[in-house]
Amino acid sequence: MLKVEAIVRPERVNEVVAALQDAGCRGFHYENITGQGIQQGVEVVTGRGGRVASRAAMPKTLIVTVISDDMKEAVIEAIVSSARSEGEGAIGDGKIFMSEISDVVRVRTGERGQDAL
Amino acid sequence: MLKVEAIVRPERVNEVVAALQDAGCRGFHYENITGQGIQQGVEVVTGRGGRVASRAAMPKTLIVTVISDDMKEAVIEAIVSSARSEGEGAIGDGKIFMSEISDVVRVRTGERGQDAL
Amino acid sequence: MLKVEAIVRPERVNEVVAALQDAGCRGFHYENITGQGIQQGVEVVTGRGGRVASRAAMPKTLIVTVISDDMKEAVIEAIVSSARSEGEGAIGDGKIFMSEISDVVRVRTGERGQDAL
Amino acid sequence: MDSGHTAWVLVASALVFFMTPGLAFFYGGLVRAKNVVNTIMYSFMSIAVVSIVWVLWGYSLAFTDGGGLNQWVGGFSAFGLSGIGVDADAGGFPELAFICFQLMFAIITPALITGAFVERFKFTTYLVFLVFWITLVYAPVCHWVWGGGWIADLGALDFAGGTVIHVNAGIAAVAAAMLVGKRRNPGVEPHNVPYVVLGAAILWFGWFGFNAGSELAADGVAASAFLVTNTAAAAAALTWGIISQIRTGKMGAVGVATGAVAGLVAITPASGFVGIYGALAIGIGAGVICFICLELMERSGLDDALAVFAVHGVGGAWGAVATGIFCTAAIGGTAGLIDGNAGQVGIQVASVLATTAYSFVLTIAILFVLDKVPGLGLRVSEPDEDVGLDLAAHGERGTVGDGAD
Amino acid sequence: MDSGHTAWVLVASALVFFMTPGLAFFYGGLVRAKNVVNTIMYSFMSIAVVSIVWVLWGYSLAFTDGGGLNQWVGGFSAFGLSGIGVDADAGGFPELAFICFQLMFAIITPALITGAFVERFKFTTYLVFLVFWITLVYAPVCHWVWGGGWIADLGALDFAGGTVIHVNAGIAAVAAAMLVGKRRNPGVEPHNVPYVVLGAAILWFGWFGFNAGSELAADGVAASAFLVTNTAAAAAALTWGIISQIRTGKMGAVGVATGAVAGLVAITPASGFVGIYGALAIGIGAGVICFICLELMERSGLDDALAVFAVHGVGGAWGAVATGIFCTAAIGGTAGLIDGNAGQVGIQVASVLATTAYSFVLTIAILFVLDKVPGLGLRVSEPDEDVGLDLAAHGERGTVGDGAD
Amino acid sequence: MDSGHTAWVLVASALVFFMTPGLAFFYGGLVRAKNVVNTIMYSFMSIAVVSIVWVLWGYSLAFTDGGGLNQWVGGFSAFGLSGIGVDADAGGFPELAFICFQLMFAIITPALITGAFVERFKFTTYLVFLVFWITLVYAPVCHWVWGGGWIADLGALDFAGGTVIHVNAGIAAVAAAMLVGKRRNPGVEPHNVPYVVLGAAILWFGWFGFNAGSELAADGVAASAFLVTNTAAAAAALTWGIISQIRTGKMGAVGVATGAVAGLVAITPASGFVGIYGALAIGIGAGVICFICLELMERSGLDDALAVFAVHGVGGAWGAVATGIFCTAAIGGTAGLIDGNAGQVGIQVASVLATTAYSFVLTIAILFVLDKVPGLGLRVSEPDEDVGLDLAAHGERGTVGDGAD
Ligand SMILES: Nc1ncnc2c1ncn2[C@@H]1O[C@H](COP(=O)(O)OP(=O)(O)O)[C@@H](O)[C@H]1O
Ligand SMILES: Nc1ncnc2c1ncn2[C@@H]1O[C@H](COP(=O)(O)OP(=O)(O)O)[C@@H](O)[C@H]1O
Ligand SMILES: Nc1ncnc2c1ncn2[C@@H]1O[C@H](COP(=O)(O)OP(=O)(O)O)[C@@H](O)[C@H]1O
Repeated sequence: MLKVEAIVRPERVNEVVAALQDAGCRGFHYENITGQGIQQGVEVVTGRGGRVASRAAMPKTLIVTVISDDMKEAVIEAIVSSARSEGEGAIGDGKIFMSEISDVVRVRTGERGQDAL
Repeated sequence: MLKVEAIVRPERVNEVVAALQDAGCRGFHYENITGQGIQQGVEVVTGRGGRVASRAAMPKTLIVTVISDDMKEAVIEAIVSSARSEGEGAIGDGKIFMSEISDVVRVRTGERGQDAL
Repeated sequence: MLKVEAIVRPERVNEVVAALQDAGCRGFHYENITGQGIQQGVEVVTGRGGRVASRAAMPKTLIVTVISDDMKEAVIEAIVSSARSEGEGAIGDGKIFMSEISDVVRVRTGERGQDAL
Repeated sequence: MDSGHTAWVLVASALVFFMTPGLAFFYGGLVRAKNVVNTIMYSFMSIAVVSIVWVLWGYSLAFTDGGGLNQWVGGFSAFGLSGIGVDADAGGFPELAFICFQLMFAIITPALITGAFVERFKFTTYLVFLVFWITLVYAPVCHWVWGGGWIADLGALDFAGGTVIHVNAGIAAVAAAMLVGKRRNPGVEPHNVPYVVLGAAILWFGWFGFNAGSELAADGVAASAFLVTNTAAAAAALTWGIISQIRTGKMGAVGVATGAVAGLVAITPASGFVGIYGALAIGIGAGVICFICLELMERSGLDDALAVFAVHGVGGAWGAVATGIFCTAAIGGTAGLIDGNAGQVGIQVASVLATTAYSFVLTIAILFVLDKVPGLGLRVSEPDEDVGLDLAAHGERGTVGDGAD
Repeated sequence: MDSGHTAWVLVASALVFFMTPGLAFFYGGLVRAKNVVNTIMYSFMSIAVVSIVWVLWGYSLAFTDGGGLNQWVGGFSAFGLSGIGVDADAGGFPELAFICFQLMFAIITPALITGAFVERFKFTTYLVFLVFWITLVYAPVCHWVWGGGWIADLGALDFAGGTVIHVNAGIAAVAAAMLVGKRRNPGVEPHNVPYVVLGAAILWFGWFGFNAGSELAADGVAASAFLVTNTAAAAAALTWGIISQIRTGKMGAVGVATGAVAGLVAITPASGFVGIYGALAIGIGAGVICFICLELMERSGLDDALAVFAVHGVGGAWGAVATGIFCTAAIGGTAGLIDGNAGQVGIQVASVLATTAYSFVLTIAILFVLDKVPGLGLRVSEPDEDVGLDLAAHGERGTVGDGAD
Repeated sequence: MDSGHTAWVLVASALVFFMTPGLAFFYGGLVRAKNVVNTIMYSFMSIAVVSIVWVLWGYSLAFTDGGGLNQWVGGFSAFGLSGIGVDADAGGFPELAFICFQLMFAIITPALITGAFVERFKFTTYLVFLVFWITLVYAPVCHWVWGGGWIADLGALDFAGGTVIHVNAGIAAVAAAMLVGKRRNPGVEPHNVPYVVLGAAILWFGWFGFNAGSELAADGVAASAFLVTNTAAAAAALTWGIISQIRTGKMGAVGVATGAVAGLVAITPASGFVGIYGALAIGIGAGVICFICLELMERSGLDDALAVFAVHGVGGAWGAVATGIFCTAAIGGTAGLIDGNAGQVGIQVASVLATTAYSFVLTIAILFVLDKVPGLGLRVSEPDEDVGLDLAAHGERGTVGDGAD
C-alpha cells in the first residue's frame, strides 16, 4: 500500500478531491499547511505600511490518501491534471510524495491491510 | 521503528491519548484535520438558509506516534479500543496507518535511533 | 529519497528554516501541531480561576522536507544546531523522524523522482 | 415630556439591547469550538422571539393592571400595545420608550439561562421555551416587583432587576441543568478567550444603561448608579483576579471577566440606593461569594455549564440582600441595615425567596411538559452532541479555513 | 437649541457611525478567509473617504439650495461647510450635529454596495469610485428626498432612508456585479459565522440611531420608531429562521442574521409612520420576500456575492411600498392605503422607480469609465484573486498563528 | 441641572469606557497569538484597578483644591468622594457624572502605555504600577491642566486631553520600553488583523464621547468637536493609507487603522477649538508626522512594541502644538497662530515639554523601584516569554480547537 501526500494550491482542493474520487479513491484527509519551494513566498507589509518583507510562507493544502499499489499511476494522473494551473502550469502548483504503508487498521471493524483501505 | 498515524473522532482524543500512555507510548503529537471515507461528509446550509449542501468534510483528529516495532500490536489495540464507538462501532470511527521510520534524532541530545524515541 | 519530519519549538521556526536553506534544502512545509513527550504539558487554569489542570498539550511546529539521501547528515546537523535551546538544550527541544520516500512528482512539469525535489 | 430624560431612556434601551449580543460572545467563547454558533444563537434568538412576545402580550401582563389578580400578574388591556400612542407619558418621557427599555430586560433574562444547558439543548425546543418562560415566569415576577404587584407593596428594593432578572434566571438555570442532564464531553478550556473578554466588556458597557437607565431620568441618581455600577464591577473583577492569583499562581482572564459580571449582577438591585463604599463592599462580596459558590457547584453533580447559578443566582441574591444592608436614605430615600433599618434586609430576603420558589417550580414545569411534547424534547441525540450543535442544529461551522475547509 | 434633542442627535450619529464597522464584520465573516481584511477595509475606507468628501462638498450638494437646479441637486454654497458656525440651528439642535448625522448615512451607503463585488474588485479603484458615487449618485438622490428636491415635493415618505440608502445601494450593487463579473472560486460556507452575527448585532444596535435618530428629536415618535425598528427586525429574523428550518431542517445563523438585516432595511422608510402591527407585517413580509429574492438571485447568472440586491434593494423597495400601505396619521401625520389613502402607495412606487433608474444608470456609467482609466480597472488579476485580496491588496493575512505562520 | 447635558455626559462616559476594551483588541490583534490574552488583560485590568483608585483618592488628587500645593496637585478632601452627593452640580449636570467621565480618561491612559512593553512585562508588577502611576503621574498632570494647576493658569488649551492623556502616555511608554528591554522574538506580522480593525473602530466610536463629551454640554461646540474629530481621523487614515500604497504598493489595514488612531490623538486637544480646515490640516499632519516617526523608531534601538510613542506621544504633541496654530476665536474663544496670536503656540509647547519631562522622570523612577522590589521585577523569565504570556501569566490559550486542543 502507498501513502500519497499531495501539496496543492488551496483554491484547487475541490477539484483535486473530485478527481481523486473519480479515480476510485474512497478515503483521504487534508489540512492547511504553509510551504516554500521554488516559489519563495509572499510579500507582507510591515512597519505599519512603511516596508515590505518577504515571508517564506505560501498557504498550501496537503491532501493525503492511502491507496493500493496498483492505483498509483491513476492517482498521480488525477492529481496532476486537477492541480496544475491553466496553460503551462505555474510555479507553486505543488508536489506529490509517495511512501510505503506497511499496515492499515480500520478502527470500526479491526480489519487489517488492503481490506481496511 | 514504526510510525503510527491514527485518524480518530475529535471528541475521542482524550481517551485515545490516555490509552496510548497506558500502552507505554511516551511521545506523540496530534492535530486537527478534515477527512472523508465511507462517511461521506456533513450537511451544511447554504443560500443563507435556502438549501443544503453535502461537504466532504468531517472534522477528524490525526494522532501520530513513533514506536519501536515490538509495541505495534499493543498500540493498535489501545487505539482501537479507545476510539471505537459504543456498541458495534460506527462509520467514521477512523483508521490507523503504519509505516517504517528509518531513523530518529533527539534534538536535545543528538541521540539516534531507538534511544531517541 | 528521505522524508525528514522535525518537531521543534514554534519560536524556533525562523531559525530552523534559515538553517535548512543554508544546508541546501529548497523545499519544505510546516504546520502547527500539539505534542507531548518527556515534557508533559502545560498548566491551564480551570474552574474560572479556582484550579489548575495539566494538559498534555505543548504547542509545537512540524517542519517537513523531502531530500535526497546524501543530504541526510547535513540536514540533521542543520536542524539540531538551530533548534536546540541555549546551553545544554532543554526538554521539549524536539525530535527528528526520517523515513523513505519511494517517488516524487512535480505537479507543474510531471517530473519524477530525484528531479522533482 | 423632557427631551433629556427621553434621550437618556432611549440610549439606555439601546445599551441594554447590546448586552444580549455581548452575552452571546461571553457565553460563545466559553464553550467548545463546535458549539460556538449554537451558543451565540441562543442569545440572538431570544432577541427575535421575546421582542414579538413583549409587544403582543408580555408588556401588558407585566405592567398593566391585573384587576383582581393584580397582586400576581397584569392583564391583557395593552395587548398589542393597544391604546399606547406616541403621546403616552410614563413620567417625563414617552411610555413607548419605557416599553423599549423593559423589553431589553425581558430579552436578556432567558438568554442568561441558556448558559446552564449549552452544548446539549435542543434548539427548536428552546424557541418554544422562550415563549412560555416569558409569559409564565418573567412577566409575573416583573409585575410583582415593578408592575404594582405584591413585592412592590412589601417595600422591597430592586433598582434594576436583581431579583427580576438575575435571581430569576439563576434559579431557572438550576432547573434547566437538572432536567437536561450533564454534557457527555465537557471541554476543559474555553475555546476563545478574546470572545469571553469582548462579551464581558460589552456587558459592562451596556450595564451602564441597565442600571443608570433604571432611574428613568438623566439626573444625579442616574450618575450615582453609573458610578457605583462601575465600582462594584471593578472591585469584583479585582477580587476574583486576586483569589485566582493566590490559588493558582495565575490570573486567568476568564476568571476576571466572570468576577466583573458577578459584580455587575450584585450591584444591580442596589445601584440607585448605595454609595461608593457600599459598592465596594458589594463588589468584593460578590467576588468572594460567587467564586466559592462556583467552586462548590463544579464539585456538585449538577452541570450548570457556564455557572449561571453561581454568578447570576447567587450574585443576584447577594445583591438583593446587600441592598437592604447598604442602602442609604441620602441616595435612594430608604435606609438600610447600616443606617439602622434592619427590617429592610428581611424584606429583601423575602423577595429573593419568593422569586426563587416561583421561578424554580414553573421552570421545571415548563421544561417537563416540553420534554414530553412529541417533536420537541429537551436533549439532542448523542451523535449530534458529539459532532457539535453548530453543524447539527444550524448546518454551520464557526470558522472555516480556505482550501481544507 | 434643546440640549436633549442635541444629545440624542449626537448619540444617534455615533450609533450610525458604528454601523459601518458592524457591516465590515457582517460582510467580512461571509467571505473566504483569504479576503476578510479586504472586505473589512472596503467598509473602513468608506469612512475615511466619504468623511472628507462630505464636509467639502457632499453635504452642500445634498442639503443646500441648488437654485435653478434645486429639484435635482443642491449647490456649492456650503462648500467646506462655509458659513455654518456652532450656533447654526437645524430646528432645535445644531446644524453641525445634523451634518454629522447625515454624514454617517453617506458613509454606510457605498459600503453596502461592496457586498456585491467582494473577493475580486480592485481596491484602489474602489477608493476613486467612492468619490464619484457619493458626488454623482448619493448626494443628488439624498437631495431629491430630504434636501428639498422633487421626490420631497411629490410627498413621498422616507423616514430614515429606505430609498436614499437601501434601494440606492441595492441597485448600484446589481450594476457593479454586472460589470465586475463572477468570482472564479466562490466559497460554499462563510468563513466566520461569529463575525457575521457580531456584525448583524452591531448593525441592529446602530440602527436604533439610524431610525429613531431620524426623528431628529428625543420624543414619542423617536420612541415609536425605536420600537417598530426592533419589532420588524425580530419578525423578519424569526420568519427567515422558520423558513430555513422548514426547508433545510436547520436554522442557520447566517440566515437569521440576514433576516434581521432585511427587516431593519424594510422598516427604515416606515419607522416614523407605522405602529406595531405595521411593523410586524413589514418584518414578516421582508423575511419572505427577501428570502425568495435571494434564492432567485442565486440561481441567476449574476454574482451579487453577499446578496446586496435581495436584502437592501428588494428589502428597501418593499419597505418603501409598505410605508404607503401601513402608514397611519396617528403616528406620522400621513394616512396610507389601509387608512384609505391609496394614492400614497403610488407616490412611494414612483420614488423607488426613479431612484432605481437613476442609480443604476449612473453607477454603470461611473464603473464603465473607471474600468477604462489606465492604472485603474475594476477587476484584480487571476493570481491575485486566487491568492486572496488580503495578501494581494493589503499585504496582510487575517490571522497568523505562532510558529508556522 | 439640565437633563440633556446630563444625558450627554453619561453617554459620553459610557462611550469612553468602551474605548479601553477597544484598545484591548487593537493591541491584542497586533501581538503574536500566544500573547493575545495577556495584551487584552493589560487594558482590562486597568479598568479594574484605576476604577478603585479613582473613587478613593485619584479624583480628589486631580480635581480638588490642593491648598498651598494647588499649582502642582490637588488634595485629599474628596477622598472616597466624601461630600459629593447626588445633588452636587458641576455646571448644569451632576458632579458624579463628571467623576464618571474623568474616570474613563484615567483608565485608558495607562492602558495606552502597555503597548510599549507587551509580550514581556510581568503582569503582577503591572497591577502595582497602575496604582503608582495614576497617583504620582496621571493625577498631578491632570490637575495641572484641568484641576486648576499651573498649566491651566498659563492659558494652555487642551480640550480633551492631548497632553494629559496622549503625550503623557506616549512618553511613559518610552520610559517603559527603555527599562524593560527588547523582545526576544518579535513577530513580523500582527496575528489578527480583524481584531486590530475592530479595536480601531471601537476607539473611533468611543472617541466621539471623548472629544465631543469634553464640552460637558450637548450644544453646538460639542457637535463641532464631533465633526472635527471624525474629519481628522478620516484625513489621517487616508493619508497613512496613501503613503503606504506609494511605498509598498499595498494599503495595509493595520497602517490605515494606525493612521486613524493618530488622527484621533492629534485632534483631541484641538477638538473644541478648530474648524473643518484646521481638522483636515491636523489629520493630514498626524498621518505624515506619526508615520515618519514610527519608521524612525523602528530603526532605533528602542522596542516600543506597538508604537505608543510615535502614535500617542508624537501625535499628541503635534495636536497640542497644532491647537495653538489652528484655534479660532469663533469656535472656542481663543485665537491661534493663523489668526495672529503666535504666543499661543509657545504656551502649547511649554505644556507639552513640562508634561514630557515630568512623566518621563517619574515613570522611570516608579519602574526602577518596582524592578528592585522582591517578588516584583519588570520582566518575565525567558521560558515564559518563549511559551507566551497567555499560558505563563494567565494559564490560558487565546483559542483552542476541538479534539487536538
Ligand atoms: N522537497 C520538498 N519537501 C517538502 N515540501 C516541498 C518540497 N518541495 C516543494 N515542497 C512543497 O511544494 C510546494 C510547491 O513547491 P514549488 O517549488 O513552489 O512548486 P513547483 O516546483 O511546482 O514550482 C511548496 O510550497 C512546498 O510546500
Ligand atoms: N484511504 C484513506 N487514506 C487516507 N485517509 C483515510 C482513508 N480512508 C479513511 N481515511 C480517513 O479515516 C476517516 C474515517 O474513515 P471512514 O471510512 O469514515 O471510517 P470507517 O471505515 O471506520 O467507517 C476518514 O474521515 C478519513 O479521514
Ligand atoms: N515517539 C514520538 N512520536 C511522535 N512524536 C514524538 C515522540 N516523542 C516526542 N515527540 C514529539 O517531540 C516533542 C518533544 O519531545 P520531548 O520528549 O519533550 O523532547 P526531548 O526528548 O527533546 O526532551 C514532543 O512534544 C512531541 O511532539
